[in-house]
Order: sequence, then C-alpha cells, then structure tokens
Amino acid sequence: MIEFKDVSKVYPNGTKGLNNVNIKINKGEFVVIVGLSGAGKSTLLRSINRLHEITSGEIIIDGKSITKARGKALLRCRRDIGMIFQNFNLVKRSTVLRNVLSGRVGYHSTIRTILGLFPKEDITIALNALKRVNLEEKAYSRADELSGGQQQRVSIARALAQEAKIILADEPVASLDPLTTKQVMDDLKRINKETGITTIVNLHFVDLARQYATRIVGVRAGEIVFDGSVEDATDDVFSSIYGRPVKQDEMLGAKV
Amino acid sequence: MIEFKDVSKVYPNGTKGLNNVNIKINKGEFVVIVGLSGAGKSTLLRSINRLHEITSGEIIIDGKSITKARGKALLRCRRDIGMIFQNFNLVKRSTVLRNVLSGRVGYHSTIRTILGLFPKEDITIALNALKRVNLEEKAYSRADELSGGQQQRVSIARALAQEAKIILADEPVASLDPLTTKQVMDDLKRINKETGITTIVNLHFVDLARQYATRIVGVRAGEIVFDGSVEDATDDVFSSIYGRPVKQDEMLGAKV
Amino acid sequence: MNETIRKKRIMRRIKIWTSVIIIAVIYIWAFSGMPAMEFKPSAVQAIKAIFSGLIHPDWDYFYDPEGEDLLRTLLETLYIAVLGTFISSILCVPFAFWAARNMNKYQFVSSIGKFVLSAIRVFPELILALLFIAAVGTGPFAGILALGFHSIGMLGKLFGESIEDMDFSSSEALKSCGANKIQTLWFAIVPQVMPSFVSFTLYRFELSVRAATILGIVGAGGIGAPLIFALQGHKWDRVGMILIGIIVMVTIIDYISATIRKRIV
Amino acid sequence: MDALKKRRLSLMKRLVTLILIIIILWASSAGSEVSISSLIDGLPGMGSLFLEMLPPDWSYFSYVTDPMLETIRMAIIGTTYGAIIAIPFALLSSRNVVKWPVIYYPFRFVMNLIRTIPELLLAALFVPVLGIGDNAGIMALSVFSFGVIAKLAYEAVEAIDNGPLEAMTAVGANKIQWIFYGVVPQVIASFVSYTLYCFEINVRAAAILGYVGAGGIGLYLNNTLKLFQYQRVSTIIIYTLIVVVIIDMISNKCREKLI
Amino acid sequence: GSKSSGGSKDYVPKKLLIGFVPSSNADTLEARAKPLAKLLQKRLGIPVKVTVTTDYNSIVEAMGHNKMDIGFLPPTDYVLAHDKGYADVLLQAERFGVNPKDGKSTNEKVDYYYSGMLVRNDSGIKSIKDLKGKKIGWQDTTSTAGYVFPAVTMKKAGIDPQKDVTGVTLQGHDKGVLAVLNKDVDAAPVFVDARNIVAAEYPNVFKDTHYIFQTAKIPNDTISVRPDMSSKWKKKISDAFVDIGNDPEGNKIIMSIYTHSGYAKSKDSNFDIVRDYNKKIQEVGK
Ligand SMILES: Nc1ncnc2c1ncn2[C@@H]1O[C@H](COP(=O)(O)OP(=O)(O)OP(=O)(O)O)[C@@H](O)[C@H]1O
Ligand SMILES: Nc1ncnc2c1ncn2[C@@H]1O[C@H](COP(=O)(O)OP(=O)(O)OP(=O)(O)O)[C@@H](O)[C@H]1O
Ligand SMILES: [Mg+2]
Ligand SMILES: [Mg+2]
Repeated sequence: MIEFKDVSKVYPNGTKGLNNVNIKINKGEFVVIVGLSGAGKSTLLRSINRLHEITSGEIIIDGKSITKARGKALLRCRRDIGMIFQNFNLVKRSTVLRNVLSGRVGYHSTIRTILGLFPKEDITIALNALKRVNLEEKAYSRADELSGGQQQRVSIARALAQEAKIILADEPVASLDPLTTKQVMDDLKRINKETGITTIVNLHFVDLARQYATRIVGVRAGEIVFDGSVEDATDDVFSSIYGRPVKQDEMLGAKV
Repeated sequence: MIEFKDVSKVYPNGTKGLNNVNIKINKGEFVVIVGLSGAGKSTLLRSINRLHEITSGEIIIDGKSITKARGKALLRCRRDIGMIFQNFNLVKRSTVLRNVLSGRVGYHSTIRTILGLFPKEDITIALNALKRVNLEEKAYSRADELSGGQQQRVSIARALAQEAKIILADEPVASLDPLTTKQVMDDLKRINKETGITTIVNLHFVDLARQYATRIVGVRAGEIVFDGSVEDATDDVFSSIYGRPVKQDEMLGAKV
Repeated sequence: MNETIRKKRIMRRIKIWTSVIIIAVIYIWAFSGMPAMEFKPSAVQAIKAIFSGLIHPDWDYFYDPEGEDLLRTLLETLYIAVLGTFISSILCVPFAFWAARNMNKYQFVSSIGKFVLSAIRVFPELILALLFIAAVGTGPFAGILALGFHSIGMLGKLFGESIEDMDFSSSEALKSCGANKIQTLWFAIVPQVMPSFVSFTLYRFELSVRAATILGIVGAGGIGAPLIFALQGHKWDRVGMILIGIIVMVTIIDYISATIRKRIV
Repeated sequence: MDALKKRRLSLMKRLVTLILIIIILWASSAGSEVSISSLIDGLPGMGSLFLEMLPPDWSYFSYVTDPMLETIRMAIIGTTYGAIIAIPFALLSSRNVVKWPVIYYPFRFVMNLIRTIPELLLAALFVPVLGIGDNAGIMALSVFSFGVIAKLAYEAVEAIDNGPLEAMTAVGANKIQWIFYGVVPQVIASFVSYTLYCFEINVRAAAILGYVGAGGIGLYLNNTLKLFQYQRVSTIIIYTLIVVVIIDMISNKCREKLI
Repeated sequence: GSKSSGGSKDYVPKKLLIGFVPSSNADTLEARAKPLAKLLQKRLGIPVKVTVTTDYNSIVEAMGHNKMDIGFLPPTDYVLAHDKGYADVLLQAERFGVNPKDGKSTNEKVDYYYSGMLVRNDSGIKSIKDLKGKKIGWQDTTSTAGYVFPAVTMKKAGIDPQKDVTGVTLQGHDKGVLAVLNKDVDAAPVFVDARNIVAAEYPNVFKDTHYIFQTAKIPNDTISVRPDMSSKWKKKISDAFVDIGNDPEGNKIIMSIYTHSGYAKSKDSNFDIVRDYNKKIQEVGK
C-alpha cells in the first residue's frame, strides 16, 4: 500500500510540482494517472521511489516511511519498486541481458555484482523476464540495436526481473505504434493480474486509461483533481482534468 | 504533384525498405501514411526529398525528376520540401530563431548565411512562423530549454519558414499529449488549407488519420496495400494494413 | 532458439577470453623486463633538500628590473602557448574533417587523414623546433611555430573523433531544407561540435603551457630554460619559485577555461 | 520588441568576445617577435635542414629495435599506473557522481595541481627517490599519464546521459553498483580511447625518459641529434610513426567495438 | 664543406645574435643573458641579443642557417660544426683550475679542464684495471668529458669501455656524481669537479668519493663565429671579449654568471686533440 500524506514538492526554481497531495493506493491496483503536460504526473510518480525528494509531507509504503528511510533501508525500499521510464533509460552500450540483470543488483553483494557473478537463478529470472516480453532471442544484442518498442520492453523486463512489489511506469507507450502499445499495456495488465503487483502508470491517452485502469487519478497543476473508478471517469471528468475544452493559443502559451 | 514510378529501396544490409511503389499525390492533398512499425513509412517519406537514395525507379516532383537532380537543382528541390521529424532534429545548442532561420538558408548565398546576414524579411518570416505556432516569445531561448511539444512546434516553424510547397511530417505527434497533439495536427491542417501546401504525414494513430486526412495510404512490408479516401478506410482496411488481428508473439517476433 | 543463445554466449566467452589472454601476455612481457622498485638510502636526504627548497622559494627571482625573471618568462611561455594553440586550432579543422570516418565517402580517405595526423604528432617537438630555428632563428617565434604545428596532430585527432561521435539528425534537417554542404556544416554540425572543440582547444592550451616549458631547451623561449638550469644546478629554491609560478598560472588558466566551457557547453 | 533587444545583446556579446580575442592574439604576437616575413624568408633554410634528414638510414632500424621495445614497455607500465589512479579521481571529481562539493572540489584541485607539474620536474623529483633509471622514468610517466587521463575521463563522466543513472537509483543499487552499471558502460569507450591515446603520447615522450637516465629510444634520439646524424634521426621518427600508427589502429578498433 | 658562407667572408653584422649554453662544467648554472649583452653592446656599438639554451644543436643549426652570429660551443660540438662549415673558433673561455682532491679552485687561469673517473672510497676500485666488470654511468656518447675522453683513456689502459664494463647513460654530470654516491653505479666519469653541484645537498660527497684517474686536457668552451663574418668584425668581437675578461667589473659578471674568468685567443688546431679522440672513440667496442 502506498500512502501520500500531505505531500508537496517545490522545485528549486520555485515551480510547485506537487501541492499537498493525499492519496492511498492499495495493493494490486492498476492506477492510471492522467493530466496535461506539466501537470505533475512525473513528479508524483518519481516521488514514490524518491527519485525526487519531496519538500514536505511523507510517503509511506507498506507501512514504512520511504521519506525517512536512510542508507540500506532506502535501497531496500527502492529495490521493491520497479520503474519504467518514458525514454527507457537503458545503458545503450550494454547487452539486453546485462540491462535486465542490472535490475537484480539490489539482491546481491556489491563485489558479486561488480564482477558480474550473478547466480544461475538470476540469469534464469532475467531470461524469463525477457521471455515474458517476447525478447528472449535478443538477450545478447546490444540495447541500441533494438527498435524503440523493443527497448521499452527491455525496460519492462528489467522492472520484472527486479521482482518488485510495485511497478511505476512513466508514459511507457509514448512513441510506440498502436499494436506495440497494446502489447505493452496488455503485458503490464497481465503481470498486474497474475502477480498482484501494484501498478501505477502515467498516460496521455484517455482511451487507454479507460481500457486498462482499475482506477484513474487526474492531476492538474500539482493537485489531484479526480480520483475514482473507470466508470466514474466520464468525458466531462476528462475535460475537467484537462481544463475546459481550451482554445489552443491560451493553453500552450501558459503551460510547460 | 509527387509521383512515384516503380520505386524500390533496398538497404545495404538487404532489407527491402520499399518494394515497387507506384503512387501519385496531388497538390494540396493531406495524405496520412499508416502502417506497422518497420513497414517502410519513414523510408517512403524520406525518399521524397532524397534523404534516402532509392535503389530503382524514379520520383517526380512537379514534373521534375528529383531522382535525377544533381547539385544546385537538387538543393532547389529540397528547399521546396519542408520536413518535420519525429525527434525534431533541432540543433539543440542554437537558439530557436536560428533553428527556424536555418530553414531559409536555401534562399541565400553560402557566405551570407554563414555570416548570419539574413535579410530583414527573413527574420520577419521566421518570427511570423514562430508566431503561427505560438512560440514567438521563445525566439531567443536555446532549443534544448523547451519542452518536447514546444520543440516539435519549432520544427514546424522551421518547415513553415522554408515556404515550401510540400511538407513531409514523420510522426510529428509521437510523445505529445492529446491536446498538444490536437494542436499540432490542427496547425498542419490549417496550413494545408490556407496555403494549399501538399502535406504528407506518417501517423500511428488510426483515429487521428481518420480525423485529419483527405487520403489515407497504408503501407506494409514496403508495399502500398491501401490507398483511398477516409471513407474507404474502414476498420477492416486498418486491420488488413496492420495485418490480421495478430497474436502478439507472432507479430513482434517477426517484425523490426 | 535456446541453441542460438547458447552459441552467442559461447562466442562471447571465446572472444572475451582471447582478449584477456592477449592483454595478459602483453603485461607479463612489459613487467618482466622491469627492475624492482627500491628506494634509495639517500632518498630521505634528497627529499628533504628538495622540499626545503620548494618551501623556501627564491622570491628574488620573482621580479627583476633587468627583466630576466619569473614574470617575464612565464608571460613569454603564455604567449607561445596562446599563439601556438591558436594556429593549431585553426589549421587542425580541415585535418579533423579529413580524418573523420563519417565525413568521407570512402574509408581509405579518412584513413589517410588519420595517418597524416599521426605523422604530424610523431614529429618530436624538439626537432620541429630545430627546423623552425633554421627558418627564423632561436626565440619564441620558433617555439610558437613548433608548438602550433605539433598540436595539429593532437587536436586534429580529438576533433575528428568528436565529429565521428556526432548525432546526425539535425544535419538531416538542414539537408531537407535544401542547404548545401557548407551551410549544413555551419548550421548543424558546427554548433554541435563547438563545445568539444572549445574544450579540447583549452585542454591543448594547458598542455601547450607545459610543452612551452620544454621548448626552452632549444632556445625557443619561455620558462623551460630557467627551469632546466635550476634543476641541473640543484637550486631547489628557484625550482620552487618556478613551480609556484607555473601552478598559479595554470590554475588561473584552468579557472578561465572552465568558465568559458560552462558558457559554451 | 523584446526579441530585438535580445538579438542586439547577443550580437554585442559576440563582438566583445571577438575584440577580446584579437587583443590577446595581438599582444601575444607583439611580445614574442612574430614575423611572418622572416618565416617565409627562412623556409628554404628549413627545407635544406629537412632534406638533410633524407633519405633515412634504413640500416639503423634493426639497431634501435631493442630500445624501442624498452620504450614501449615503459610506456605500457606508466600508462597503466596512471590510468588506474585516474579512475577514482575522475569519478570523485565529477559532479554527477558525487553530489557533494566538499568532495569533488578537493579532488579536482589535486587533479589539476598534479597536472601542472612539468614532466622535467617530475623526473627530477623521482630520481633521488628511486634512483637513476627506468623506475624513475616510469613513475614520471605514470604521474603524467594520470594528469592526462584523469582530466579527459572526468569530462567524459560529467557528460554522460543521466537516464541510466536514474534507472539504477530506481532499482535500489548502492553507490558502487550504481557506478558499475550506470556510469562505467557509458564512459568505458572514451576511457579506453583516452588511455590508448595517452599510451601513444608516452611512447613519444622519449625526452622525459632520457632525462632521468632511463633507457629507450629517447637516448638514441638525443645521441644521433647531437652528432648531427639527421638521417638516423629520421629513421627513429619513422620507427616511432610505425608504432604510433599501430597503436592508433588498435585504438580505433577498440572505439568501434565499444561505442 | 662551407655550405652557408659560400666562400664570401664579408658579412658585417648590424645586430649581433649570440647563442649561449651554460657549460656543463660550471658549478652554477644560470640562464641569464642580459648582462653579457650589455657588456658587449657597450664595446661593439651595435645591438646585441643573447639567447640562452640548453641545447647545442639549435645554436649550431641557427649559425649554419645565418640566424646566429656567435655561439659558445663546447669542443666536440665545435668540431662537428666546424667540419660542417658552420662555425670558426675565435676564443676559448678561461677558468681557474680545480684541485681534484677537494674541488677548490686554484688561482691559475687555464683554457682547459679535465675529466676523471669518480668512485666511492669504499668501492675497492683503485685503478683503471679494477673497473673491469663494473657498472659505469656514462654521459651521452657525444659528451667530451662524460664519455669520449675517459673512454679513450680506458681503452688505452686496456679496458674496453663498452665490452669490459656495463654502461648506463645518465643525463648531466650531477647525475653521475649522485649515481656514484648512491651506488647506482660503481664509477662515473665526470668533469673535475662536478661534485660542487651537489655539495650543498650531500655535504659528504668530497669525503666519500675520489677520482681514480684524470683524462688528458680538454679544451674549454669556444666562442665561435659564423664563417662568413668579415675579419674586421672577427677581430672586433674577440677584442671585446678579451677586454671584458680583463675589465674588473666585466670579469666579476662573467665569473658570477658564466664561471668564466677570461677569454683567450684560440685557433682551430687547438681542437685537433678532440678530433683525435673522436677518431679513437670509433675503435671502442670493436
Ligand atoms: N527539474 C525541474 N526543475 C524545475 N521545474 C521542474 C523540474 N522538473 C519539472 N518541473 C516543472 O514541474 C512541473 C511538473 O512537471 P512534471 O514533469 O511532473 O510534469 P508531467 O505531468 O510529467 O508532464 P509531461 O506529460 O510533459 O511529462 C512542470 O511545470 C515542470 O516545468
Ligand atoms: N539504415 C537502415 N539500414 C537497414 N535497414 C533499415 C534502415 N532503416 C530502416 N531499415 C529497415 O527498413 C524497414 C522500414 O523502415 P522504416 O524506418 O521505413 O519503418 P517505419 O515504417 O518508419 O517504422 P516506424 O514506425 O518504426 O518508424 C525496417 O524493416 C527497418 O528495419
Ligand atoms: Mg512527465
Ligand atoms: Mg519511421
């Protein structure tokens, strides 16, 4: 369970990324976060595993405060949270397998991981994760030889290999074609169902959000402006999340 | 008018990018090209202004063969074709204005452009183009300070400043949020209508294709498998373009 | 399918192990011929003498109204480095493009370019200096020319590599606007490689300051000659003074170049 | 309106920079007897000296093979030591690896300080400690290599893509794992390339080695030069060129493999 | 062959360029040019510019290409330069003689010096014969005092300096003294008395070491001119130098900076001994 308690985040330049957010996400949910560009979706997601430090408030994961965690405890917390980035964040020059294995480093001693001495089971886990995203035969290709969709799937495999309890995905389907998009979302959904892993996804697409989410959270200007089930998220709700049906000039001049 | 005559393109590694393509695109049309990832959409688009050389066949633009054009004639041809890239292809370290002005270099002598001595009118044209995409006040920002959507609009402004007769856009809305997407597509459409500029766009999104196109071209494995008006492009047509409603494993294993 | 993976893995292993063995053999060869490190009994005495000299620098040498002092020779060193670097930073550009693989249609053209750069680098600074002395006589000008010519080799190589590492997407955009080669270069490539050009040039400048100290050996001016005489004459207090001078100067240069780099990158 | 002002400002900035550069160049050339005409007048003299180097004395080749191997050997060891010490320094000086200025500023300072010490002085410092000969030469080369590699590597580290680093933070890697999986794969190519480059410099740095009485090709270069045996000098240069070209080829292969 | 002079002997300098390398057999090395330039300028009435370097090649080449008028060349370099047609000797520097026992100067002005083989007192080496099989720290093979003269002396005594001993090459006589002192080598040929250079750091150097033999007289450094200098100017220049040596004020300056005590007229035949030794050195190792 993830709990935000009065969380605010102010960027050094004064931008309010999050403004007094309170939300509880339960185990096994598939939450989709929607909102305009610059609304604070990424900030929200990245606060969960403390890629961004929050300014005030507290975030509690499975009863433990990640906000207060230090040293090993923090690393342990992070190990249990897998993350999928919009731009994949793979090490381009390393092989696919090594990229996936890098998700396992939290489980082993430093020296062992540095020498690359992962136990057999880990390699099996990594290869299984790749199998799951249908990339097994690319295990020894370099990451930059893959197409965008394939790279995204490697980053999903990394999160899977991590055997995390929570998966955070920041716009995982941007720049994928509709079929790959569907496959990636299906993958996430299937994994969510099969393993009961809590999944939080940032999405730009209303239709996808409706199709996959068990719960939709709308963010605007750092605040949560909607939180409810898919049925509740009517067209009206969406246009309120995205602001009123805006005139172009207005909107894009003001934002981002 | 753009005419493909028996155009084929084989990549050095043997991949067939285009396979005997014949198509005519008339002045003022708004053509959307759809197809799977790796189908050959980009190859098709890039053949038009010879960013890719074709292997056989000929492409004729407004009665002149760009395939046979050499030296100055080729540059002149290219000057009349604006291109918008998926990943913007801006010079990140230069200012927005300089990026837009770079669309004007084809009109002036080398020495003049290198010294940055663009005539006043050019600067006006560039600023107007920026105004049109609502970015006038960012003219002197560095390109890498902008958000993704803004960068995409700079690249549109560059194509506009070029005062081209044809605009090619390779997935111009990937990774944009729905509202920005709408705005970019609206821009393209409006410019197409207002100036009668021929516009060819690669898109992943069926709904967008339907909404904006006057004509839809489906590409699969380097061949044109559909070419018709929006009304003709039924759901069945789309699933034939994308192949039969595929099982995931099959499709992504085989492609890309 | 598992079969191919296994094969790939085995191939990788073989490749890695061959490289490891080759490297190991080279290192065994290299280290086998070396005498053991041992410290000299007189080391302590010598180090004491050196450090007492370094700690009590010869301040008299700092400024001398006659002009043969630290300030002047350092300034001369700076002149040599500035002009030498300037010459080479301009002359190396065509070489860099010549040597960059992705700037030439045929690989052998760039290979020749790389070879030429190597040949320039290989020519020892001292012999270059000698050649230029035959042309213009002893003095800083010969040093400048020697340094300027020699640095082409290094800068050309580093620039060429940064051109090879470049991202070509923006040059595509320029091409699609109908820009000719030079315009593409200027608008798309120059802004991209500029930061590394500047950075390498500044780096080379620092090296040149040090190299200019060596050029003193052949009368090409700079702090080199005084340093060598002080070292040969075991005048550690003067060595200390010169060292302080060099450190201060290079630190200032470093600070300035870091500022410039920050502006440009 | 605002845009115009900005444009004028940026033009002004450029103009000032240009003027500054011209002033610096002018002052430098005034202070160092630069005279293009004397260069042009002197070119024949230079040519005649150059011709004295031709043709190379090919018979001298076999004679200098052993010293050349010794030079290579010392260069290998010196470069290796330098590179090994350079790694932690490069990492600890980088702002994106170490977040605290209290650490990266001192490391940078030490790195820069060592880099400023002229080779000759390094050599002179090592002689009394290690005795005259190869060891002092190797240590001088090591310190010199350290300076070259650490600086270039540190800039490479600062320029890496932040994405993979974030990914490693997100999987819960500790700092060392983070470095090995996030930083190292990204900089390894440049690091190897810089190290090989430095190795090449060290092969050429014969003068330093000669100065501390270490053997190698430098000694022969000095001796032939002093006897005005320029044809032998050119033999040595060509020999060095062969070695350098081979190193360059290896280096390019490595770069292609690693990039 | 005289390449650059082309036979004409009428060059009249409007500005005198002098190349000076502080001699390695001086115990204080200074890189100062101005004092000498001033002294000469006063006497010659034309501008004088002195360049100080550590390398003779550049001076010889500059002279050979008419970029330098006068060079302070040591004997071997002079011989090489003269035989190339690049230099003619005018004068030789004079120094006070040196007592090889304690390194102190005598008050006799001489235009030659000696080299000798330095060993540690506790090395057990008593004579040239004892050097057989020992490790010797030579200077470059072109060094008059550090190689040529002592090596030929050894050869004459029946010890081949290449085959019968192991040699290492050192750069600088100070390094030779230190190498002996630190037992890096068993013996090193250094001029008399190079120990003065390191005496401040190693006060024991005179107590712990001695020379086992001295070489023949080695001519002191030359003052050479480019061969096409007009004879009128050759005379003018050599008179000026001699005058400086005799003038008390000038003497003080050349003493403190260049450790010269005066200048004596010289002729090329003074260096025949050097040529002779250079020839003999070719037989070493054969
Ligand atoms: N490092 C930063 N420094 C300052 N402001 C920032 C920083 N990162 C984000 N912001 C600002 O914080 C706000 C929220 O940003 P965030 O990245 O969370 O948006 P988002 O909802 O993820 O948008 P997008 O859909 O474009 O990714 C924006 O106004 C943005 O400009
Ligand atoms: N430079 C290249 N060398 C070899 N093959 C290439 C190259 N560029 C593209 N291809 C191949 O040509 C085919 C068509 O590629 P193209 O880029 O045109 O696809 P696309 O339809 O634009 O796909 P996407 O939607 O992913 O951009 C693909 O199979 C691709 O792998
Ligand atoms: Mg975001
Ligand atoms: Mg494409």
